[in-house]
Amino acid sequence: MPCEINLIDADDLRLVKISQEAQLGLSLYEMKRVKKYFFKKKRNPTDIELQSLGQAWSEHCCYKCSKSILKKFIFGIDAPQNILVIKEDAGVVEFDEDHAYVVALESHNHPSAIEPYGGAATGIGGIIRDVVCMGAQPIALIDPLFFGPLDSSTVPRGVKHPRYLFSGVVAGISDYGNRVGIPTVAGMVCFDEGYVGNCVVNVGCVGMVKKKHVVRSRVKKPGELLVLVGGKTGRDGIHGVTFASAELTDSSEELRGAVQLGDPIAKEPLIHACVEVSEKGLLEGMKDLGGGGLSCVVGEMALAGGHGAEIELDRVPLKDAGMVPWEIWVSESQERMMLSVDPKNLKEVLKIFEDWDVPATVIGKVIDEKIQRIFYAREKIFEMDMEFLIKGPIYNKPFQIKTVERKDAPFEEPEDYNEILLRLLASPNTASKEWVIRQYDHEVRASTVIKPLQGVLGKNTHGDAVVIKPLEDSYRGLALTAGVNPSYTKIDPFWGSASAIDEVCRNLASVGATPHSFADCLNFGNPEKPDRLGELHSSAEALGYVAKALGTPFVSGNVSLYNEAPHGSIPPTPTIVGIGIVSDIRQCVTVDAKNEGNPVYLIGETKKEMGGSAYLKLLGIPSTTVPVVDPKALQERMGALISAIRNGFIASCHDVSEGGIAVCMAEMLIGGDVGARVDLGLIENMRDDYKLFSESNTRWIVEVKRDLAEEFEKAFEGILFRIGEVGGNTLLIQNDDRTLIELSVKELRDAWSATLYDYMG
Amino acid sequence: MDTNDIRVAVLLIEGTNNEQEVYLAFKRLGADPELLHLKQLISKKDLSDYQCLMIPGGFSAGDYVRAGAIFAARIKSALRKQLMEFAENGYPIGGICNGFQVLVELGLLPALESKMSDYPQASLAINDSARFECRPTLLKHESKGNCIFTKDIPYQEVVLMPSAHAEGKFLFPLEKQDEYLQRLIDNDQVVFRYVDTQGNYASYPWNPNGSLYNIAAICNLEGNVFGMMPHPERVFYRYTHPDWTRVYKENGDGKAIFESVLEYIRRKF
Amino acid sequence: MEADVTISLNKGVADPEGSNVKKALNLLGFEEVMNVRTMKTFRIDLATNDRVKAKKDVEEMCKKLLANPVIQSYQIELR
Amino acid sequence: MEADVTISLNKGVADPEGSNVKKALNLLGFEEVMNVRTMKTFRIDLATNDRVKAKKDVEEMCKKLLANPVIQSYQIELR
Ligand SMILES: Nc1ncnc2c1ncn2[C@@H]1O[C@H](COP(=O)(O)OP(=O)(O)O)[C@@H](O)[C@H]1O
Ligand SMILES: [Mg+2]
Repeated sequence: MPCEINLIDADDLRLVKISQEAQLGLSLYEMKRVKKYFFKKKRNPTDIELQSLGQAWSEHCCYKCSKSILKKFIFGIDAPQNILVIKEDAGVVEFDEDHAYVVALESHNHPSAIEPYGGAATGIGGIIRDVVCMGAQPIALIDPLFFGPLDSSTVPRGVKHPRYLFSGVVAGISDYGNRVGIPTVAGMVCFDEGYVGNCVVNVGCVGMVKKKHVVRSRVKKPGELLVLVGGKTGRDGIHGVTFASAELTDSSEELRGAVQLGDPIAKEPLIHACVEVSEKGLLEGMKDLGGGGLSCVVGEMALAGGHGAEIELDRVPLKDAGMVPWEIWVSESQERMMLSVDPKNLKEVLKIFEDWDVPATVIGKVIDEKIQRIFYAREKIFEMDMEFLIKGPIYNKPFQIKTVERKDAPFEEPEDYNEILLRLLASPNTASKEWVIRQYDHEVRASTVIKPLQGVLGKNTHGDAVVIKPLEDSYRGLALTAGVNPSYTKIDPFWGSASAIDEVCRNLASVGATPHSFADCLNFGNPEKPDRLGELHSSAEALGYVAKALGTPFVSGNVSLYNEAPHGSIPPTPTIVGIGIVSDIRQCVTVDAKNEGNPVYLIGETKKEMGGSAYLKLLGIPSTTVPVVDPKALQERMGALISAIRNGFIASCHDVSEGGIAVCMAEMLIGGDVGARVDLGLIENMRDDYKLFSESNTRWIVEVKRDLAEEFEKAFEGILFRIGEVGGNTLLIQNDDRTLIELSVKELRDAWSATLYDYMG
Repeated sequence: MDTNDIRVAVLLIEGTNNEQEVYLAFKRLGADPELLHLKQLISKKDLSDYQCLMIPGGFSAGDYVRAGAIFAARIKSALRKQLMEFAENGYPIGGICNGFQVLVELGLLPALESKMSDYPQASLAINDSARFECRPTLLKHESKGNCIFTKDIPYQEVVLMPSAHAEGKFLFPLEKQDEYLQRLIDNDQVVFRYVDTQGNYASYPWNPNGSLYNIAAICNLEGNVFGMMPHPERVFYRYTHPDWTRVYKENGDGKAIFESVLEYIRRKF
Repeated sequence: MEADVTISLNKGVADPEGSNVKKALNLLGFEEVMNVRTMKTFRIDLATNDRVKAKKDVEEMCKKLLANPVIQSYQIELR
Repeated sequence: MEADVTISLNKGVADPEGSNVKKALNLLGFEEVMNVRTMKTFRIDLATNDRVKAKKDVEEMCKKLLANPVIQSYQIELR
């Protein structure tokens, strides 16, 4: 039975101790607030009430440190395509007249750092549930990943080697994603010193739903039944959210309850059953059980509907008979969903779940008063006001904004650019990610029409964005990509974050897609430290600045703070997922160069912006001139490029990103298995190495169909340079008469292809 | 019979996840496919009401134990007789990827001596790379006319169909390997073999799993039971070919598989 | 009663998982690792105390599901 | 010398493979199967005859690669 905890008589010291011992994760201030509440009620709380508050008031659940910042910058970008954005577990956005797509993005950093395989797999499981609970069929997964360098010689105590983490995370995602039959189509992998102590594992999912079948994450009216469906409840994952809302220490491994293994085969029929009941219109509301388990889902669903709930906790099916009530209440066992069902539909709902062999149990009902009550063995063990329980505290903590003085250290131009280009191509951040991509089934569901690897069969290169054709009888497509460059955000959180938006937009435009919505996952350090919170503030401000100017909304996202170990914080990591719309997938283009004789153009302006560039990192030269973003130029150039693609002028297209023009050209040729001659003489007032390797935003290289070149030039408004032609089997880059690069396509490919296989086997 | 009367059972259990694509392939060609959970087939439906049985890809029962093993064991314990009859009457049974693994575990393939062996005669073992491999594969068609699922594909033609599996290495028992392989060839049971872009039998990555004799697909003696590791349903249209932006094709290479089997049923029944 | 069923690969059958682990161990500096083979054990909890029946049933389970004789053999230990 | 390293899941950690196998065995008519847990064994061939060193090295291998103490425990047997 639950026990009473003496809070009313506790002094401050005792309050802190209670919070620690029960792993509530509540501060003294928060404990005092709880004490006051129960003092007024003239009684002490039970353990289950306290645990429930610990869950509800965690950063993970109530965004207490970040909410005011998000509200100021990220939320509320109006756009006609918004259907249900920010409010629910996933964003719902118009796809066409009848359909909407659903997006969710989350972090699973802490569990993955401790147990990479199970942590990443359950991350995928969780994000799929977020999409399913809107009534949608998941159609694609995205996995931006960040680790320490693969060649780290030593790692601090209690930390796992980046190679171990990388291989475990990829195995976890592939085993789970492949088994549930949702293609993992896009993502990124980034290696940086800053992630040695804390890896970052973000997972995103996109789904499709008929507009009329969208299900809300809330109850509708009193009398509805709360039906728990899916797996049994066990001791796994107790205190996951409080764990995710604190720094990792070298003894974090002991918090083992927080880590679990997922069961994709329980999930797969669960998806079918949930999608079926929602398509049949049998649900009033549906929400997944994620962080905080039952304790969060029941309260949030009820309060969102403006009501309360009564639960009979002994009805919850258990894996482990010895569980005490509070453990049942906060357990984060995987593969569970909560449905709110009108009693008249109950029979049919239960029948559908039975047909899919998925357990479903009524565990409570919706009541009129805004109160949450729990009974266990007929006894009332919990009674709290909803508003108090769910609406946690909101803080405006002090923050400090970093000022960046933009300057470059002077240095001599190197002699041999061939060697530098080969080393850039082979560096783990630029090199081929084939080792990862092929371990994921990126084609299941048979609707991946533009794939992550592109080119001549057997000779592929990276695509910029993937395109899915989600509907059987429409050629309309959904383009997906992810990006952020922590080398930039580390130096300049504002322009670094702005660049992330520029990058995902460039990637989308490269295939011919118009950016339509963004999801963000803001991974930062400890918000109680003013400089860390300042990074979050700058980053959010920049994201909002660019997105608002483009008129493209953030539709969902997640904040992951406390990504910090004793040796320091991760670099600011605002991961952005970009979703674009393609009106007809048959017009899409890919990165790989196509035909000899086609002219090559550079779109956009190359500037002396070397801060955080792969080139200067390779040479070890400091610089703070992180590329800036001009949203207006971005908007205009994208528009022109996309219409050129739709008009069929373009044979191949790649955005210029890490490694600048040189790497961009190399990647196009590696996939096309053909050479090119390029002259950068048209770019003015700049050193050769800056021309080759500057990472200025808002640029693309396009190969134009030879006989359409004139029309293309006429139609393209904006900054455009004709820099060369496809042909031969080497990459030749000149600056007027000086040869900067001359390398065979085979040399480029050999340098680019092997790195991850060499490290990972 | 008419195409729109041809009933195709697409069989699934938990973890099967390519059923929708296979269903659509038949639907698009005008046939009458139906998604059927094994539970339904055991308790409510009758296999003899269908003219074709397809076992699609995925990870049935999580592929725990061995890929396809649990699905096969469950089919065998409940439907062995019906299945034998179905095959004996000449109705086509096709398995793709996980479905191929199921047919091998069931003993319906390669079935060198009889319609259905009591124990598996072959195995689809873990890929040599020990990794899941999702990649385009090129297949040379080597059926001299026995296989009813590939009638529309010319002998020796090279087609592209993607592979996506962790357990696809076709193996015979070591001590019988040469003998079994020879019989497989003599019986015209080898349907597709992995090749490179030149059409040569090549090793990894063209042979994505290390299969004996580069085997990608086989059929039984009569040619009406067919299993393949690569996924024809994923290249039904040209737009899901990996290189469709470079190479023009009227149709996806996989379409011919579904057309062939429907054509056979139309003629024979 | 409990039965441990251990599934191992037949002699001569390649063990890619084992070779991968060997490679990884060598890379980590354990150069003395010459070879790694993998085996899998199912620990089965049986609601019976009849050893003879248990043994017979577990044999059946191996034949019906747990092992594919083409590449695997099994060993049963009752405990 | 040879070492067998057996990796099992810690108590309380769900074993999806085990539970799916149990379900399958029940469906196949083996109703007396109450529970299945899975374990994995690596049989490691070592180019050394020094028991003490072997034991120490294999411990290291478990810690660095083969087992994750958060959810797994290991058992080493030298043979
Ligand atoms: N972890 C991953 N999962 C899936 N796809 C990935 C992953 N990492 C990289 N990719 C894919 O590899 C390609 C190249 O990635 P990246 O170099 O980050 O591209 P870009 O610079 O255009 O954003 C993209 O198609 C991306 O989706
Ligand atoms: Mg790009």
